[in-house]
Amino acid sequence: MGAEEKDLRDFKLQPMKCELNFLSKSDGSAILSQGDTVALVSVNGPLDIKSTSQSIEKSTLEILFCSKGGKPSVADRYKENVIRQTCEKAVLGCLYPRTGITITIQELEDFGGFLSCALNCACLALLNSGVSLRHVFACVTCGVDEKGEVVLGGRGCDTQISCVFDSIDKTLITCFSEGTYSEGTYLEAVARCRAASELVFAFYRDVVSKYSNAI
Amino acid sequence: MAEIYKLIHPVKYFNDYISRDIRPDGRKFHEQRNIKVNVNSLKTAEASAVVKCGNTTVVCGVQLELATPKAEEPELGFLVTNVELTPLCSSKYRPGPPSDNAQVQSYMLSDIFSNSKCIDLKDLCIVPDKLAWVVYCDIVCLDNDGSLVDACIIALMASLKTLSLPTVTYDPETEEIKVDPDVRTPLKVDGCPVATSFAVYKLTERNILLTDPSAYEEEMCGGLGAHFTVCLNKGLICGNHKFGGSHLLMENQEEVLKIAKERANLVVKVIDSCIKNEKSIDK
Amino acid sequence: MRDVFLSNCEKNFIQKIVSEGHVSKNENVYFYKVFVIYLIIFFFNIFQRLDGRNYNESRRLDISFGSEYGSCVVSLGETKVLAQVSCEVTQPKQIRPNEGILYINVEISPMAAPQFEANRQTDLTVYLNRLLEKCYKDSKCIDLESLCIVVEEKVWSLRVDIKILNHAGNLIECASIATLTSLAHFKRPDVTRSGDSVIIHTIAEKDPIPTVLYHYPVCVTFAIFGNDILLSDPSFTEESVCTSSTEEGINTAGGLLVIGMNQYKELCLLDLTGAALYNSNIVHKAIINAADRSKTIVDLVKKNIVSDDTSRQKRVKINFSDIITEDHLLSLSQKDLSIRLKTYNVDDMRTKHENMDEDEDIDVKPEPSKYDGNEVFFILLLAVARDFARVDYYLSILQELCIFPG
Amino acid sequence: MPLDYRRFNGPEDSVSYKRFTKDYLKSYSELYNNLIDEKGRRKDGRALEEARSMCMFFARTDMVSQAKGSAYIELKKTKAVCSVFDPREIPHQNEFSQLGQLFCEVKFAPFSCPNQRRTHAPDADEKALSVALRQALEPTVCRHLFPNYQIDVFVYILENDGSCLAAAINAAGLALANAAVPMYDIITACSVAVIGEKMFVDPTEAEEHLAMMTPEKEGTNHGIITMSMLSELKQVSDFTQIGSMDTDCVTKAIEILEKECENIVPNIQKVLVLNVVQCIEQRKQLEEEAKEREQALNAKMEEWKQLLNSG
Amino acid sequence: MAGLLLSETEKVFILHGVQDDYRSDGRSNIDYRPMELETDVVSHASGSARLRLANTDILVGVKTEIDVPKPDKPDSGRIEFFVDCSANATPEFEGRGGEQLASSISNLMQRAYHSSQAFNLKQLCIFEGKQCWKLYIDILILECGGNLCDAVSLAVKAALFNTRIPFVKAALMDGGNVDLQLSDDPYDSKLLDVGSAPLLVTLCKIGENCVVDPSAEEESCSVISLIVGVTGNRQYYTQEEETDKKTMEGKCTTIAMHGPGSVAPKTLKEAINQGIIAAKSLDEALGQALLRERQENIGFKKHSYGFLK
Repeated sequence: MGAEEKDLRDFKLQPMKCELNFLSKSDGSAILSQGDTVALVSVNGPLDIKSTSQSIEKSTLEILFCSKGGKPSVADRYKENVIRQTCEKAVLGCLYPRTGITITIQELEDFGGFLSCALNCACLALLNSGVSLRHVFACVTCGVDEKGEVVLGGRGCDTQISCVFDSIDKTLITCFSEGTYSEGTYLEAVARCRAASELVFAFYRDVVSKYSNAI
Repeated sequence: MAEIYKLIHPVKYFNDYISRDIRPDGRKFHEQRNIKVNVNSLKTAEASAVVKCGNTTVVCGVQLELATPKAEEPELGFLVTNVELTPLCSSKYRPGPPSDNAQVQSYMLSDIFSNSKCIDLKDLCIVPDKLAWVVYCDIVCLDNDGSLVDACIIALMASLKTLSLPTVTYDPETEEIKVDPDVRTPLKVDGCPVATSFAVYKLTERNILLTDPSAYEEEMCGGLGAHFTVCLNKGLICGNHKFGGSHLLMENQEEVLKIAKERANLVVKVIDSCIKNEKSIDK
Repeated sequence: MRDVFLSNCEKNFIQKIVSEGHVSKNENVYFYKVFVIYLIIFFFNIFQRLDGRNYNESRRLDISFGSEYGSCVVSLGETKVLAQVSCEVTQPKQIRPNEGILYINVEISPMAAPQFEANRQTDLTVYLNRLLEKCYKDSKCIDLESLCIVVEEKVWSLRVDIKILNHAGNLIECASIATLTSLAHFKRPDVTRSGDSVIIHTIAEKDPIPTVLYHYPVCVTFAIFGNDILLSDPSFTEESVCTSSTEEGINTAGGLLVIGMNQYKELCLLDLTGAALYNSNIVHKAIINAADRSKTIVDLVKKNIVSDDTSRQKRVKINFSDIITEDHLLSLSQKDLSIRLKTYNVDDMRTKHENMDEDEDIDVKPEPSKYDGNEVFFILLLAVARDFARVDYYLSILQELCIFPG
Repeated sequence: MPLDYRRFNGPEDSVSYKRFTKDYLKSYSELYNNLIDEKGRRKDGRALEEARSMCMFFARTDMVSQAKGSAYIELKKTKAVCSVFDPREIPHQNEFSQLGQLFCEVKFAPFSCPNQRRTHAPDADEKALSVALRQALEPTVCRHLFPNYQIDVFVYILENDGSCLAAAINAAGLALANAAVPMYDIITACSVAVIGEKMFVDPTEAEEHLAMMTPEKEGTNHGIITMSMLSELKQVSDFTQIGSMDTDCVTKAIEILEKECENIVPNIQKVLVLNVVQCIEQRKQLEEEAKEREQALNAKMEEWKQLLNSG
Repeated sequence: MAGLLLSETEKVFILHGVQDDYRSDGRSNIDYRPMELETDVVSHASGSARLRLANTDILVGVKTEIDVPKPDKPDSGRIEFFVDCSANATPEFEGRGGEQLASSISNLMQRAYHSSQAFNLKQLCIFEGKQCWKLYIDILILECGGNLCDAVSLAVKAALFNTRIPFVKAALMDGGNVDLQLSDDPYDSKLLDVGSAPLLVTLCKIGENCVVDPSAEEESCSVISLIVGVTGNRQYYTQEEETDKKTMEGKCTTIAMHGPGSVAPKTLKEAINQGIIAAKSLDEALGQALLRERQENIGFKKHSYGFLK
């Protein structure tokens, strides 16, 4: 673990800013900025949904991704799928059978790493909504610069590797990447992301404790 | 009997197999299914390939069209890939516009493909700002029995490797276009990305990796995109995707990369020998 | 989850506070059960609306800009709307070969409120879209001819995407301010023509060009109560009360009135429902009110854009992350506030506060407002309010309270 | 046309390069001469009334593992896949329907046609083929056996080299049989292209294209006829004609098609028999394996019993 | 038809009637019910017609537009059919109920008009490869009383007969563009040659025989019907006595089957013959009616009736 600790000192995540309960009408909402990238997520549920999409075993997650500039695209569906699969793992859906939980993501600013920001924001919004969770999750993005070095945050890098870890075992739930990189880089990136996820979890704790103090 | 058991207790049925170190179709955990490739079997397409990985069958057809390039990128041609999940390949799909699932698969495919940079879009431009090739690659799934992205990438690469472009003469004065389909230049393909999927199944205390999962195994391991897909092009990773599903441990990852590498080499060999065969028959 | 419905009791209650000057003792008994409501009726003399506003008072209007030109979030109280203008070069319409195209698209996602479904057009969406089109397209406030690049071949097409983030009443006004702000804020890339070809310059190459607006129209909404009372900037509850009819038929005299007006006090749009249809006096009254309101809104919009422009010139980074504020987070508990007293100042409060401290059970806590320092919030937690047995006690305290203000 | 945002789209103004080749537009007579040589043989060596059923016919069942029944048919270059799924309740229907329903869909692969790219959205052609396929299949399926249920039949044409409706019907008939849907009779179909006095049985795409074109001489017959038959019952289940031809010509075509439809039957039968044989063999093998396992188990039981008894 | 229930004996009665070529309403097997036809009913359209056959009421409007010809057929115009089965025709069309029927009718019409021997698209050409006329044929079904195909084809032919296309002079400019010159006189227009346009005849198989123009009762006795499209004869549509007396034989332009049943090949052949005979008499009657109507129009003596005027 020694090496990892050193890494922690060497790398800093982009500044994060968050506000919970940003929207009054949603059951839970959060707005999160990571660097210049800003996402807004609202969570509603569990609530009544169409009988065709109901499941008797668990609640159905409905994810809606709204890009800033209007027109829907195939890439939006992909992002929805990433968020759905990740949240599905985290939400204790079996507590709410035959219901739906709607998560709506609104893109506000995208300066790279939006999906990672949206995932963290979704996690905070889920926390805010009071839906029971198995664990929380944190998404960290690493970039690979021209020299082949792994950089946390990775703004402006062509090659980016993003990993989502859970809060209990710190195991990998989701990962996705852009660009090409070698095997060693990949393993290093995953390790660094894993170390950095601690920071994100600490941030979560901070936000939530502030929020609960306020109430 | 076995089928009824599978219907009533799908999870238990699966568990029974896995805990005895074998998969329901008789494979070992790291065994992949047979790959069959057949190129240029469709004459209406410019290039085509039929790929079977076990039961999973996909057909890729390439068509060429001409268009003016985008104003923002006047030196680039177009390469459009789409995955079509026809209703006939599984009862899960209904006719109509592509489902969310099909869109995710399409996106993953084009993402892997563009990340691997195996085709330079500049090669597809004929006259900058005036004329460029549009390469439509439609990948049709005829039978979806898991690891669809793997099969799609193989089909796409096999057909692109056989694709050749007709010569085009463009007269800038009259804007007249002439195409001679008899004189062709093959398309430059740099490398060959190969995807390998692994399903992660969490058996108490043990995470099991299943290479090249079938549709049933995928479903048992968390469904849509929950399996781990690694894509390698010339030894470099050009995409890995895993969305939700069971957790993946660190020590599994090295194992995964090793298997993926072996498979990548194997697939490249299969494609190359298939194309060679086809050419020798042609002669 | 489908629409949120108001109970008849709630409807009647809001009707009463707005339309009647006082409530007789007998009627008090009618509302006795819902303690909070009872309270409000008791306090009717000192405020006029549920959230403590005057008839004519609007909620606080906030405009913040994003990093790109033409993107802004407008919040009117808790109602929040995101607007984004984008542009692309297209072929013009055949009948208008020398004009650009303006396209307005409104989307209401489940984010706005849980009752909305994803990817589904509701009547509200269509209505809102049409109103905005009337207000901004049909009023010819945009110089569409300036958007033309090559006649019959290339024009700019502007697309305004309106996303409702939070629906807490008066969407129309909020969305229209957002549309106006984003259009006024938007700048399109510069274009030069050389022979046949058209070169589009990036923002870095050449300074972008702002859109020409001849005038600044804004939709102002009023809720009509009891045939002659106009509430400007109605909240969600007020809107749903005035547009629905109750069993007793009390509410035939309600309705919404939308007036589109520019800063020169010229009328651009009139949308009448309910009472406004047959009561011309109320429309006149509303128009006079709207004139003032639209002037202030337009001034605010202009001021905001100018200040944004100057800070942009100073190369200050402007980003939506500025919306996130720490103090906002700390004052979160106020968000569920249901009652606000108007004519109180802190000194009065303090005396009373000591009074209250004597009884620990009473959970009335004063805190500085995030809106305005001089005003005071009362948080009445419903949990305590449900304690019916203590009603009389509360009343006595509150009675004392209302003697104080002048 | 609004942009399809569920797919990746190419540029809107793209056109097939074939439009710019030299021989894009050929005259009628040139095309005609291309089809037939001096000896009256067709380009692929067939005689006029010779169908591809004899030598260039390939069919198999159990093509799609996920479907209840499936079939693949190849007529030289024309390739069609068909799969049939389990009956399911008719969606969005309030009334009870006494007879089961067939839902048929014929779809062309985007790359199936030589000259232009097919759009993804169903065009009029595909819709018409779907209707014709349903018309052809309805009389042969025992629909009274599954009231209020519908069977989905999907046909996908990978490559179109003429007679695609006939190929679709043949494939669907095989797939239905493979899915064990009760039927009255084997269904077969064939088409003929008429150009003047000549009748091209089982035409290729080029022949079909010419038959649809306007002949140079006024009043000559031209057109395409497709007919599907229940051969044992001697019933025509679907008949579609397009073009322009007189009665004699139609009558003659009917006779040719009747004969040809019967010629295909043995081919279909062969495939079905093969399918049944395979099934039986598979079953046998499974049974044997089960028996072995049982024996092994019994042996083990015996062992345990002995162990138990002994101590 | 929903709500129509016939007992077995009623069905037998109808069947026997058909066998003896004497149907329950007194017609023979190839007789049509009386029709009502008027042309030029919609002033905005280039040509229009309204037809009423028993309870079936159809309005057809023809619109012309200048378009670019298809690249593979540079010298022909284009024709497109749109059928609108609105819910006020019959309650069954409510929602999306009429959509399938509408598309099958428009498809059938498209196929019937495909051959150049049925309708010559070359007369719509303005400048080869560059400009041509495109005809939009909008078919509105006002009331549905059975036998739609026949009625639609009659109405379409009448509307096309009534269609006037303005004279246009085309000249090639440099740059490959075509300059169009339209005459100022709106009456300076030409008529279309529609004599050979096809008519559709629906033959309903009842027992061993086929009948044309079935009533609702007869329709419910039959499981299969055959639709035959037959080209018309130009002679019926011109006043001038053609010297060439050669009677043109009606040709099949399209044949389709409709209904869940099947037929024997022999019946099929007979039905096609029967259809051609029926179409010929129908064509003759239509031609006479249209010529008479045109005559009246020229003399301003036209007595117009119907609800649309």
